[in-house]
Amino acid sequence: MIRSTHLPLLITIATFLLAFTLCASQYPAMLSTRVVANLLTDNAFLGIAAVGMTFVILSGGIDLSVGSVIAFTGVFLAVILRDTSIHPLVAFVLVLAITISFGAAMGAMIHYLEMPPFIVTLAGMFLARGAAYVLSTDSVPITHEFYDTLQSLYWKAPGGGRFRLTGIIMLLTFLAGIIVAHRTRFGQNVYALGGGLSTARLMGVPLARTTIGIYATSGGLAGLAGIIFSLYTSAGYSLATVGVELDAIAAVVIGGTLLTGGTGFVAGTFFGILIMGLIQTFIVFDGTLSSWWTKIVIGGLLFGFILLQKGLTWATTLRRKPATEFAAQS
Amino acid sequence: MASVTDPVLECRGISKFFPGAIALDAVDLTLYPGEVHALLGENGAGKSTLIKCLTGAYRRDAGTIVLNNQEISPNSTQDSQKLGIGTVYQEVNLLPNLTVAENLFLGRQPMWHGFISQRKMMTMARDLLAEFGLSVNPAEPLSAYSVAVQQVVAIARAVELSGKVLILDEPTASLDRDEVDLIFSVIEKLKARGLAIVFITHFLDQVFEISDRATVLRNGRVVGTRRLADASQTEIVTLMLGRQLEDRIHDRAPPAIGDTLIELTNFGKRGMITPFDLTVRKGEVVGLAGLLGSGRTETAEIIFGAVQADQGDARLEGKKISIRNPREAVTHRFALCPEDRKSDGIVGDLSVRENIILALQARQGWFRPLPKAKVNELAEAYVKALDIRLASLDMPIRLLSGGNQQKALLARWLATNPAFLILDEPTRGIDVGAHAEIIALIEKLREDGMALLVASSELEELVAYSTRVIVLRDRRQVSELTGDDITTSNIVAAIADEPMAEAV
Amino acid sequence: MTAHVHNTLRRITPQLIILAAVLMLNFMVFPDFFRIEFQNGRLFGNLIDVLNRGAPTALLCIGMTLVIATRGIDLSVGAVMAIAGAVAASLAVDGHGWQVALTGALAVGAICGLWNGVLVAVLRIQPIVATLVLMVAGRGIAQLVTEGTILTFLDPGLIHLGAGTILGIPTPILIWIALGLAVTAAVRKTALGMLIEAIGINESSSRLAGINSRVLIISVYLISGVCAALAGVIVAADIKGADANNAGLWLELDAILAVVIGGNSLLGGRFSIIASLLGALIIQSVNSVILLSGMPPEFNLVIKALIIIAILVIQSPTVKHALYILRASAEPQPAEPIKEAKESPQ
Amino acid sequence: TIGFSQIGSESGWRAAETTVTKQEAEKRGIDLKFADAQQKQENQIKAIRSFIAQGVDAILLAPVVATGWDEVLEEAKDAEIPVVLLDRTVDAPDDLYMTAVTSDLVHEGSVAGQWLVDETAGEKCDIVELQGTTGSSPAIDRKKGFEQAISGHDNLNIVRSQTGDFTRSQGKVVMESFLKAVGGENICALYAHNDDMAVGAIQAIKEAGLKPGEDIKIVSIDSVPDIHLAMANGEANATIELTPNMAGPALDALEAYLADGTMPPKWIQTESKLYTLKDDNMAIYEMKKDLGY
Ligand SMILES: Nc1ncnc2c1ncn2[C@@H]1O[C@H](COP(=O)(O)OP(=O)(O)OP(=O)(O)O)[C@@H](O)[C@H]1O
Ligand SMILES: Nc1ncnc2c1ncn2[C@@H]1O[C@H](COP(=O)(O)OP(=O)(O)OP(=O)(O)O)[C@@H](O)[C@H]1O
Ligand SMILES: [Mg+2]
Ligand SMILES: [Mg+2]
Repeated sequence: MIRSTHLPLLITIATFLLAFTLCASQYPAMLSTRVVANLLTDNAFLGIAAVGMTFVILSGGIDLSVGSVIAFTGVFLAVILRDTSIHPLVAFVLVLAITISFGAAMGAMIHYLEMPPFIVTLAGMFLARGAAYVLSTDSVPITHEFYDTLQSLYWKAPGGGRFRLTGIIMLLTFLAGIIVAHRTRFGQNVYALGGGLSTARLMGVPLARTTIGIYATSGGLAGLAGIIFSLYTSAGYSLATVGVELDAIAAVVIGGTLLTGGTGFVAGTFFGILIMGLIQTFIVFDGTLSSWWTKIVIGGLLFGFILLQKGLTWATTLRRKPATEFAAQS
Repeated sequence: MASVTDPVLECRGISKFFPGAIALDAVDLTLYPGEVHALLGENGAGKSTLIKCLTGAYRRDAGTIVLNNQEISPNSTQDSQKLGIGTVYQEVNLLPNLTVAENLFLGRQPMWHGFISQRKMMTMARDLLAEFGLSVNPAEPLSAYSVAVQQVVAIARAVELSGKVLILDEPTASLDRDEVDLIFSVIEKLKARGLAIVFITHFLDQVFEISDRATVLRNGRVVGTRRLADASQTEIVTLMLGRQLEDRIHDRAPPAIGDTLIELTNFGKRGMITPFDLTVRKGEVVGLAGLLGSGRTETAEIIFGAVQADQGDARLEGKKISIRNPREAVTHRFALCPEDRKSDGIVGDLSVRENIILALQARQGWFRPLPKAKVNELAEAYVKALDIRLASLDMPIRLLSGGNQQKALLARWLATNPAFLILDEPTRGIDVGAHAEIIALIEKLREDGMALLVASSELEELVAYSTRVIVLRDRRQVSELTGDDITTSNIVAAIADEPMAEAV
Repeated sequence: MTAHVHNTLRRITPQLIILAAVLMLNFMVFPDFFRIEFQNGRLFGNLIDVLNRGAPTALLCIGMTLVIATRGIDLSVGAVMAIAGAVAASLAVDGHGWQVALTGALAVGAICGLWNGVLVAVLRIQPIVATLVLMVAGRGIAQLVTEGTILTFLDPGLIHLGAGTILGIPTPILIWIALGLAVTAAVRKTALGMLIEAIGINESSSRLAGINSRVLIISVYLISGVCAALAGVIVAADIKGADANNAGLWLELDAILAVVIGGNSLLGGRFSIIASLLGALIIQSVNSVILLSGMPPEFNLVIKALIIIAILVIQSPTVKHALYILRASAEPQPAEPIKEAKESPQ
Repeated sequence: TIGFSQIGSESGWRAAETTVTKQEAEKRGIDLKFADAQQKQENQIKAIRSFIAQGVDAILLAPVVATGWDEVLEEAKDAEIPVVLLDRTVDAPDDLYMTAVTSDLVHEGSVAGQWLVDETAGEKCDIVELQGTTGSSPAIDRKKGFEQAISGHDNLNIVRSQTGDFTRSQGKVVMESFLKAVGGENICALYAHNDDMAVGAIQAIKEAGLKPGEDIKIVSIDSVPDIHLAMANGEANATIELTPNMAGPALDALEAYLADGTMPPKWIQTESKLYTLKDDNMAIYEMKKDLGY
């Protein structure tokens, strides 16, 4: 029997498959390996950041700083690789340490100072982007041969699609995220936090450790996403990835996670990412939309997906026990 | 009695201050292994606060705690759990979004190669719940079950956590007799194992049934500790109230039943409650009896429009009406005091005053605010009438003790001067003194011609005030008792699987 | 009555102190900060600029405060500003008077708010996502109206709303103060305020108490839409043109920040519009420090972030609690405020 | 079919470029696939990849930033799809794209600077500068070019420089603060990185009771219609044109290449024409105002 709690996930997957079929029936070229490989490669950094965002949202919080942290990571890497001779791997470790501490610091502020995550991470967003500006306002190219090596790691599928290392890293991140969410105590504590802070406290959930851990995870994954982004563009640019946090949040939500916290799946986010990528691919394939219609259509499709999801959930829960209906509404 | 042995837990001089209130004033409490220790007191006496100080949920302002001869100072509930103190707090404190099994084992899930083993957890959960006579699916989210089931799960979790001390803060409110018996049998087992158990309740029979000693609190102070074998109910009550409880003579005025107020035909909702017919007349108290999950709450909610019925008609004084949502119900002068006061009743951050006038104001509409003077007059009148203990009318209602919150909610609905009052477990968590008051109040309202529908797990109470009792089973009305047929034993018989002749 | 004033004053004390502190910071980087002159028939000075430039955020945060009080959030206000500005401009360009342009813009704002409200209250979509839809699409709609250009207009009546003065005071200042007072009165002199708070604290309880939460929620989004529209008209009038791409860009974040600096909880419940308005002024004063300090623009964000973090830390419950204890320990009787995490009813 | 990856529609100039590109394509009977990237490089990369997957004949790319294109351009090259860059070059080996049709941003800045040098003719002049969006390459290069041109002229000094985000309203706000922080009478000239900010600043200057164009000289870049209107009224002094018609030359080059394989030069530079009060600004305004700015 399917566990009722998995329903939103199944609905997201169904939505994606349905949408892909519809798109492909309009533009058969979308069935190529290129499109599939692009979906993975182009969304790798967003996907990784969204895994962190999923944890944050599951715990009932939000992290607005990810876009800025990605940009900061890129600029930091580019500047450090330009100005010093350290190996990129060392730089990676360094930047991850920075972003993890940055996330942990935000988590600590949220927990110890009892400030709402929205505001703390908003300040974090300003700070990280500000720090990127201070490092360099120019876009700085990265020309280390190690980067070339990493970039040349791909498998060229028949049909021209290139499955790159970055895509694989995203898939691994998702896998790790799923295991952590459902098979570790930390993951359970995240869900517990999302279920209700004071209840979780009374049940003995280590709030400080969990909250700090969550934002450190999100910060660290944003750092990893930044590394992936720097591989993707071979550069660091302080104006890059503006508003990516909103994309990540949208992906998480489309993936069936409730922003109120406590319910949702990391795996759902993966399909949320794919759905968002699909929307964009579809728009480019169409190619007739003006700038403004692009925005309207993205908004409209976002709305459509949410509605579809609502509808499916509604249709499938109608038969279920209504005893919980009232609670679910609030 | 095990008084010769060393105490397991000793509290000395515990004090706790809140702005405007001294919740605990140098309270001592000693627990010996293998004893059930009842903690008694009126609503707002400080019982729950004492528990919270003991388990680290609150920081205490003074006092020491000694566990097994070692001074401890738990800073969080996590600490006290590690020390072997398992607790069920007053309001069900579990996570509705997690599954039953996850709730049971949060923090100490069975691990397998460093990862949680879901399978093992499910089996363990099933075994554990079976001990409490609960055959629910541990993989379902907790929110799928009623408050009563949740309470049992909470108890099971606390029992699992308690190596030395188990604390139960009103665990049996809104449980029916069978559940209570099961829980008592578990308590007996733990007692035999040498645990110390703290038991808070307002049901004195249960106290005498299971407890060895009792400590009584009044206004944050210990007024006495008694061995229950040597004490009488009256003595305990007098300690609690600081006065004698007047014995009310049950001279039930012959029900002066008036005209039909509300008539429901074939009312129901698929998958929730089997369609039923129900007529309530003015000056009548209809009691709803049944086991856990028998559908009492559902009946109440559907009549009030909290859940929308998908079939059936409703007539008010002969006129057809629609009750699609609580707002419509309120305009028909219905009122519902819900079972789950924390999530469906109180508006935690609003002041007591605002909570009391909320429903009245909602009915008046947005643009006709109640004048300040009227608000104060109403609030003060009800605080006095229902004896609500509070520091000030301006304090957020969530800071009131559980029983006082319940009274404030009752006040909210009485303030709307309803024609039809539905009460779902109205005495849940209410102390003996107030309990008697509320029963008296219900009778008075009836005499004044109000129609009432009361769902309760406490059969004595139902017998005391009902003019008619409807018994539910499996979300179906199975029988109706009237007049002299209303006795505890008849209700029990009707609830048990012996369908009576006069089944509806 | 005096008790009421006293309560309000107590509620906004922290905001007043912070505002004073930030203004002093302005004074330190620019000694002439407090000088106000009468020049060209209008008041002229940095303080006036703060009040004037804070107008859009202030207007937004009036509606935002109400939305947040119901435990919602409105990310679309920036986009609604752009739409309203575009509509007003295109009406003005078509030769309609400023009254028509203003009415049209406000009507469009109301429609946008209605849309958000319906999504949240009827379709039960979570507020962030529900308003994200309009945030993304709205700017597109605005550009559709202006066709991507900056639509300039010359109608003096309309321009007056953004750049004009009345009795020497810039019109936007008068508008936001008037609207702030009007909405405050509307919610506090009626039962609306309390009912909105009840919904934000516990919607399920409120519904069971007979409150029409659906209509109330829709109304607060509607008000938010109208406030945003007004802000959009002012911004467009200020530069005599509707800039669909940039008008109100990211201003929703400033508005939310203002509400929080105003001491309102993002978890809904108790609110104070006046405190939010002070929050908006605080943000504008921070912007003013940045502009007056003459630091290179790379440092703008870092400075802003640091000042905001400082403000928030000072305001955080824990620090307040610590201060309280400090003060209380000086007194003989020990007392402690409630330190309990606010819980979200599930 | 040709794919066109545009940055977005963040300014009037950008919108005009899009309009002109569409017109040029239509004129030549080319099927143009348009993708708006909402100012995000990642979206541009996605768009180019999607163009490749669709198998377009050529790609026009207006890159949002100079770096980070190697990988995707290589993919395009692999798929034998020629890429033409519009209005900005990229930091990539030049065999990865066919040609770049751009103006020279640094040069634009220095034209503006040179104009001011000539105009002040050695007289002391304190300048305030309205920068573009922090970190964007026009902001960086136009600042650089301007500073190069005025360096060595000790009479010219930049006293204040702050970002106006390329927008009219920020231009106005920042100019207001300049006027108060420095004092309007102490400012001799304004250099704005684009015309929109200058238009906003003009309003601020007027509200402060000064005469833009006379009390404070104004030079900016882009040559959008509204600045010509201001110049016609004597409220601005000079602007440097950045033509929105980058697509015309680009499409010409592409057509030639697709027809017979003629390789165009690697860089087709558009003219950075200086307009001053001597030109018939009203006529230019009339001509430009329907171009979709
Ligand atoms: N956080 C708080 N702030 C202020 N007063 C509080 C707070 N918590 C509890 N109180 C007050 O302390 C007193 C003791 O409350 P407590 O919950 O311990 O009572 P109780 O004995 O458990 O009552 P009940 O039987 O109704 O559950 C009450 O008067 C209550 O109003
Ligand atoms: N022992 C049980 N085992 C399984 N499910 C149960 C049990 N008890 C209750 N439930 C579930 O709880 C849900 C709601 O019960 P509810 O509380 O509404 O009933 P009730 O008659 O009002 O009981 P009470 O008011 O005594 O708690 C039902 O869906 C029912 O399936
Ligand atoms: Mg209690
Ligand atoms: Mg019930």
